[in-house]
Amino acid sequence: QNLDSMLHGTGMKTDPDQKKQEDGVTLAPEDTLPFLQCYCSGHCPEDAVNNTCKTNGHCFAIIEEEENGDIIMASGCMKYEGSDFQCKDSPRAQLRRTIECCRTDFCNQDLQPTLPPPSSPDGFFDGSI
Amino acid sequence: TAYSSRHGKRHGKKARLRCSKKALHVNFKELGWDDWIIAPLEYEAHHCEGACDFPLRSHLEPTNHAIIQTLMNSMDPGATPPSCCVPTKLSPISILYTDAGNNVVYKQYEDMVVESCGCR
Amino acid sequence: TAYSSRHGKRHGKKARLRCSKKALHVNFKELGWDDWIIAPLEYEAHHCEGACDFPLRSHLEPTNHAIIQTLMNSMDPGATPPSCCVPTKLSPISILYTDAGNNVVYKQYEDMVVESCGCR
Repeated sequence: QNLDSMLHGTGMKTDPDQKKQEDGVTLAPEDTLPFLQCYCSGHCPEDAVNNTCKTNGHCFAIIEEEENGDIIMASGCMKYEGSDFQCKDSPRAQLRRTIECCRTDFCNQDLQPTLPPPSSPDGFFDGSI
Repeated sequence: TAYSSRHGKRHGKKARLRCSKKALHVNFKELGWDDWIIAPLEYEAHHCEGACDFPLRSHLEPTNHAIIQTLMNSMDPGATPPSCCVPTKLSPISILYTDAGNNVVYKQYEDMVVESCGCR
Repeated sequence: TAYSSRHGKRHGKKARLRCSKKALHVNFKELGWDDWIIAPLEYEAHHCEGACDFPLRSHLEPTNHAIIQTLMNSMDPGATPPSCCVPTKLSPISILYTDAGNNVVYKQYEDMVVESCGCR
């Protein structure tokens, strides 16, 4: 068996996203936005220093309930593309969570999202806390 | 309910492995290719592993589709799988080997080493 | 040993799901987004699912890294995960929505629909 027959010798395939960015053909305006610095915890980029990450999008903070009932808080950076969807989140997620987004340096350090009340068995929020 | 500190750490409990770059040491000799590969006989390829949870952080460079799929998975994990942790940036290595005609060839193979991982 | 016929069909046994494009119907109303999205209120996004087995077929457009990882997984499945079935080609859709300033906006969202899947 020969690696050559299996592998591709020339760089025909590049990561379509990377090619797109390098060519700048579909460089969206948001890609030129100044970079925002955010506080990050829970899952920071490997090269993060002093719990700080950078993004062209938003800072966020999230509080969420895990399957075992633990309540987790985390914060970090969210890309501009798709932030419409992630910052709005979906109220229909199975596990309770609340995410809040903001767009000034380290603004997520002051965010204090709170969990929605537990939904009663028939799916409607049970107002009592 | 156990609250974890703002830093997302669970006291005494193993934090869930989130999508990130891990080691993958490739040994061409162990693959049985030392009969045609001269050098290198091993290299660090890395690989990507871990959960793609909501919200997908910016360093994971999610596509809009990955974000939508992650939200659909949050709504009904049984119906929609989560997005997957895969290489988003790769780099080449060059290999010296003997080809079928017994010539010694030095060739650059693209996309052999993971530089960064993301959710797609 | 049970031999399967050359056409890869296993008699009476469910064929293993190989990496391919599957349905994923996204309903923005069910996501709770009909308070800001005007149209469309649903669309077919598709998603990628299935095994990335050796040998990785050409239509799955594997990178060299995915090929090497697949070989390492064949050698020791416990040590190395297989490569993952993910979108390799995506297309946009346009959405009409009301923004935070209550303006009606028509915007093209990139990478919303899976066109093809592959192993990475």
